[in-house]
Amino acid sequence: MSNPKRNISVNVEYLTRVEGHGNIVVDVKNGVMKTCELQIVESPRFFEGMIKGRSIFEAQHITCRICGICSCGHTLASIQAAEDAIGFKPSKQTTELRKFLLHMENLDSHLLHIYLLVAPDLLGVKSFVPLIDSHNKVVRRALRMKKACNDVCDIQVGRHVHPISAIVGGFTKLPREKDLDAMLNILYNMRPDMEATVELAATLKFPEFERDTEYVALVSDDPEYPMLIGDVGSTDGVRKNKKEYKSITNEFVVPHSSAKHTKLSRGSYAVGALARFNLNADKLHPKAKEIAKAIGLKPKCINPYLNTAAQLVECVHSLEEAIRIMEELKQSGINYDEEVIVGLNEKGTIPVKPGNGVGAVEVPRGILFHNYEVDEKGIITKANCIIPTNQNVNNAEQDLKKIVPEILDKSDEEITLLLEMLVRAYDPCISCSAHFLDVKFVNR
Amino acid sequence: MTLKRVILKDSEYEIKRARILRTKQMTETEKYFEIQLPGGESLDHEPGQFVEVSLLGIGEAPISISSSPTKRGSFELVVRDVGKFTGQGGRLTGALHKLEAGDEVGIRGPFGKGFPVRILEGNDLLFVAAGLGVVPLRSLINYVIDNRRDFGKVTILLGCRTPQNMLFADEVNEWNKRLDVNLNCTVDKADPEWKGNVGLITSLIPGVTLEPERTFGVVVGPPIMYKFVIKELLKKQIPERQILLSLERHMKCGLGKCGHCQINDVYCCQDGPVFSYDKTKNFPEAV
Amino acid sequence: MQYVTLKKERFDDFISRLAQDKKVVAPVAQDNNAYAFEPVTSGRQIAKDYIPTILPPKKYFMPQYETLATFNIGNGQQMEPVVEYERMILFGVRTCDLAGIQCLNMVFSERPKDHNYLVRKSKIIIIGYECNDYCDEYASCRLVHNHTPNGGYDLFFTDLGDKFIVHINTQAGDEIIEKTKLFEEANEKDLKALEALREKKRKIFANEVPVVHENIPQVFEKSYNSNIWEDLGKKCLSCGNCTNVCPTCYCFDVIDEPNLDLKTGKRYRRWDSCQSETFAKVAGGESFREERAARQRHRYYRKFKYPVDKFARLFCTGCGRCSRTCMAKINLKETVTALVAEQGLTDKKAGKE
Amino acid sequence: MAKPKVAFFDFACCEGCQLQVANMGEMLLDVLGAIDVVEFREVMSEIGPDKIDVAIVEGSITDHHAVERIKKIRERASILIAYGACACIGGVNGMKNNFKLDDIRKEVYGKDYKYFDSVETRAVHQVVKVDYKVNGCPVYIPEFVKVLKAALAGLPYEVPDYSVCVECKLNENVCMYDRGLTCLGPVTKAGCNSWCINNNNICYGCRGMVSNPNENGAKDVIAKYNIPMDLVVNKMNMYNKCREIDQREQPKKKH
Ligand SMILES: Cc1cc2nc3c(=O)[nH]c(=O)nc-3n(C[C@H](O)[C@H](O)[C@H](O)COP(=O)(O)OP(=O)(O)OC[C@H]3O[C@@H](n4cnc5c(N)ncnc54)[C@H](O)[C@@H]3O)c2cc1C
Ligand code: SF4
Ligand code: SF4
Ligand code: SF4
Repeated sequence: MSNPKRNISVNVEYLTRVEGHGNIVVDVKNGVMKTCELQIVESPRFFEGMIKGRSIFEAQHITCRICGICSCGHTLASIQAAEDAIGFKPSKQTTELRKFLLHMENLDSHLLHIYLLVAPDLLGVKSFVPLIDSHNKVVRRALRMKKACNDVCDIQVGRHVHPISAIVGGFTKLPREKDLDAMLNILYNMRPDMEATVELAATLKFPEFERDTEYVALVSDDPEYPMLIGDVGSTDGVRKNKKEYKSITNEFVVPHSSAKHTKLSRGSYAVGALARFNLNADKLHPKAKEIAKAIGLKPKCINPYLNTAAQLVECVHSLEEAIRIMEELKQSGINYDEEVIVGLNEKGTIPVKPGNGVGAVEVPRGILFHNYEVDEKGIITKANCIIPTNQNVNNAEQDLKKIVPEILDKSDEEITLLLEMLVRAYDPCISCSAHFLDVKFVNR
Repeated sequence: MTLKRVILKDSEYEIKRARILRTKQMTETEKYFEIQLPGGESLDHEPGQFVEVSLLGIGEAPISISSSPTKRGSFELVVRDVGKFTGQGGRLTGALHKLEAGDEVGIRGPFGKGFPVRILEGNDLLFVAAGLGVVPLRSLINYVIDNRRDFGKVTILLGCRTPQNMLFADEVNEWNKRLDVNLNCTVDKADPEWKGNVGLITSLIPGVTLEPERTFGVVVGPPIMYKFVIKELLKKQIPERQILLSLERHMKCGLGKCGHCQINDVYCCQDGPVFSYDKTKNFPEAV
Repeated sequence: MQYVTLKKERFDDFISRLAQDKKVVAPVAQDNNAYAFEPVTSGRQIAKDYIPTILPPKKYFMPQYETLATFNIGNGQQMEPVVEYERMILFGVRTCDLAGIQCLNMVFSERPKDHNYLVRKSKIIIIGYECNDYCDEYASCRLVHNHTPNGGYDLFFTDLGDKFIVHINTQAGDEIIEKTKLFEEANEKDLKALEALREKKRKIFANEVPVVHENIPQVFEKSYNSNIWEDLGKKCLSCGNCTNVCPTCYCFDVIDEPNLDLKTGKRYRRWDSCQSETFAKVAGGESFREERAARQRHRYYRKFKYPVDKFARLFCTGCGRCSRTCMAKINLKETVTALVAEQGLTDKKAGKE
Repeated sequence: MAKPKVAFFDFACCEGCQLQVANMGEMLLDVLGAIDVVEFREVMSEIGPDKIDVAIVEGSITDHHAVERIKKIRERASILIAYGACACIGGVNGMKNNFKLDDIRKEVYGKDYKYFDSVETRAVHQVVKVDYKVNGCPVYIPEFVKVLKAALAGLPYEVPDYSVCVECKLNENVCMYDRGLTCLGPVTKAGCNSWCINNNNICYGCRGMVSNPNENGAKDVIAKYNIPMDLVVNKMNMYNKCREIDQREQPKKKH
């Protein structure tokens, strides 16, 4: 290190190009790190409190408003928790359609992240806006692909942001013959754009940095890359039922920040595309495997910047899997008798009973837990949501702590950028993080 | 099998591209416009009629023609900026206020039934106008003045909120100077220079001497005023049939179709805006 | 008078042949016993027994959103009036809806003429369809004499069991018959069967409101200040459903929509409703029908009173849509029955032969 | 003419409405051709200048810091557009106002609750003046484009003051009441093209209530369909809880 006695103070207020509000605070005096924090300043929104006293059939409608980016994921985790609580088993068709929806969201969110949020960093510009002129074709492709995902979601569930027709029990509207064709058509047309995306991504250079950590994601015994259903597993060999989510996340309060952190077998763990890849790479669609090989991504990969690369691999996987599911549904034909009627179960079509249910779903940023306790009328008495970004903050902070001493020889701007990029690589979705707040901020 | 879109030659919605010759900010909320149709074409209107004024991309609104048909080559409008006046809306009127001489507006019309000048001929006339009411009434007043011989006694009663709000003050002065016109003004709130009356316009009516059987009362003003003025005119024994009103309604097409201006079974835009009281008294929705 | 017949097994063929060179729209089943006019390509897609569709066929004659002109103000107030139309065949129009179209025809051909409507109308071929029995309890078509056809169609289908008997009313209708080559001349028996059916209908259909048809205007002449309007006002949510679904409601708003360049764009009209609070509001803030009661009354008067004076015709077709669609359960038959009773004009035998 | 400087800001919300912008697809480039985006934290690192022409504000105001921040934004911006249900009517964040503040803080944060600043949820217009509203949760893109055009042209935009039923009928949906379900369509402002009902769900009122809903009539209707009132009240409060603040404060305000 060329300048070991340096003082640096990085204070990135309002971390940009992430969903939600976050700050990075780094304070190095005489080469010694005093502070290194990732603070979340999103004002608390109290979702868990707000849904108390509400019907289990409304929960998904409200909790999907935790985050607009992964609102399909929240919807599905919420539905899963609700159905688990009242002991309702969704049909095979419903399950397949839900998996399809998850894939669409995964694809949509990853594309947004890769193109609009990460690419500007790697291409050395401040946002995608300058790219409109310098890389017009790329921007157009990004918007086109994003729109395609969106259009598919529009057809399937009414819209991507806050899906309308996915509810407890199934779907209020099932795709008609012409809808299936329309969705497949859009997906087929996406393939060339996906190839171009992969080509482009292969040229991007990610910073080199490694830190070994524990990766957590859904695991299962079947050959499917688990997104919707499975146990919770880790690269340190843990495997538990989702019902034990509290003993997986082990939320705790740290002295320097009141933001709740999580840990499992060691100091911190990571969730998200890279975690899923590290645990389930062998179950990816062959085309996705090919891409991983081509860009040299192998499990277990411990460079957090490469989460973006794992997202790229997942994009290919999700597109191909979505196509497979839709083709199969088209072939078997949709059973329209399964359309469910909405309303606060006004018609009482789905029997309720008291219970405690957990939903654990892989959303773009990692594993998402919803947990509801409901009474005999199906009214929520207690709720808890643990969001992927919650689980990643501690790990990202550990990464920051390791990387800062390694890059002290760089200029302030470079350091700031590398740190921002590191946090952005996690694709943090801070607006979700119902459990976070920078306390110092409040007391100021 | 798809929707075809073709040009419609005889559309009633076609506008004429008219040019603003002159503008004048009359009060904070009212602006005057002198407008010329393409090639100086005559608008050919009756006093009391209105035109639909358009700014494409913004909208269209009915505006009374304020000038007399005796004025040739151009016509005049006065527009109140509704947004400024009421604090909300005012899409088109606000945009009109931004225009100056040389700008274009779209014109359709004239529309509606104006004042029945033929019937008024030979009779005494009592004009009652409050607020913006003087704008449409002016078209008739000036027509009458330009053909003064054809009419009997002419009395004009004007009311507005403050002296500053008086529209066409210069012209009102001219009317006032004429020997063949009796004019009386009142304001709701006076300032030190004001020498006229203070109070509601209804208070001026008892003082007017008239021969009811040969007098036509012509009333234009804000909706709330009608009820009270009509009462006073009836007290003066003016026959219901001889009380003329110009009514304002929400209006869109001007063609008697869109339904907005309907008052019971009449369409204000085609059957009005001028009605005689013996008719409107049967329309509970009229005043 | 010219009648032909079409065997039921040929019906499918008939529709597909029509659909080969023109758009064909017909009632298609939605769920919950609701129907809507939608494009079809074969007879199988058409609902068999259908009650009046959610929206009446007026949606093709005066679309919900209809461009009146396009403009470009890059160089002054330049506009081009346009008409948008689509050639189509409207199949399965009930007699109430035929009457509805006739009402609109009157309104829009009255001077000043509405050429947008008239052009569009001239491109639509209408095939009517007879009701052999009541659709449901909301209909009041007998009251307004619309339970049997009164013209307004090119062809008119009546179901005679194993075949349809079809009345050819216009040249355009005749051309369809010629072109599709699926029809046979109607014989004596067919005509007798039609006569028998109409006879039977005379027994089934009876005035749904116990009042003599000719007395209806009189009822409304006297009911302006009835308390019944207040009752409706209390119930009404002003959602506008009753006017949107009514085949003879045609009020509209005119709106400009510029494109993003703020230079070009279009002027269009969209259905409006007298039930909406802003409908009769003027710039000063006054609304001339501020009370819901007054707005409901206005709607009824626009069906039963004002058009009678103007066009000598009732503008309620008896289709029952407004009652069917009202979540507050404001029911036209009940309202009129109550008004009739209030005026002492109840006649239990009215319309019953 | 220089392109107007437009900045996006977010407060307590899910940011889904901002995402809707990205969901426009290539049409976004047309929009970006008409405006100059100078600040948009979610997708840009740039910080805009002191004076901006249009501020597009997402989210509701839920803590002291936010109150100060929105006031500063108002000072910077010539035109302020409230964007999405959270900003326009308080949205789901308003449900917080169903509870005592301390209770809900304790519920979520346990003994540490005091660290978590929170004030009664407010819509943006309940704190600073708002020039335009784009209602909805999430916003309906065609309406956003409409409002943007109005703002750029300096024209007023009125959110439709008629009910969602109007659009619902035009879409020929089978009415939810016919299925025996409550739907907030009749009391909710249109403009979303009856999005939810088109997808066989009911309307939850995310666009805010029409200015003069017939509340008694609505209650009668609900009673007619045998729907428990508390469920309906819950539903009404899902997005529209902050309406109480308007009702409480309106008499005090001049306009
Ligand atoms: C026969 C007639 C003659 C008129 N003459 C004049 C005149 O000489 N000078 C003048 O300044 N104004 C006149 N008006 C009123 C003028 O038409 C309205 O002020 C204008 O339409 C408001 O349009 P806007 O786009 O500015 O307001 P908007 O933004 O459209 O709306 C503001 C308010 O006006 C109401 N409104 C909309 N359209 C009309 C309408 N056509 N008539 C009345 N209220 C409406 C709306 O309901 C809303 O409450 C006349 C109206 C009529 C019917
Ligand atoms: S008023 Fe009602 S019954 Fe009569 S035509 Fe209209 S919708 Fe049909
Ligand atoms: S479904 Fe809802 S929005 Fe649609 S008409 Fe019925 S009440 Fe209105
Ligand atoms: S239907 Fe209702 S809840 Fe759905 S988007 Fe429209 S206003 Fe919002």
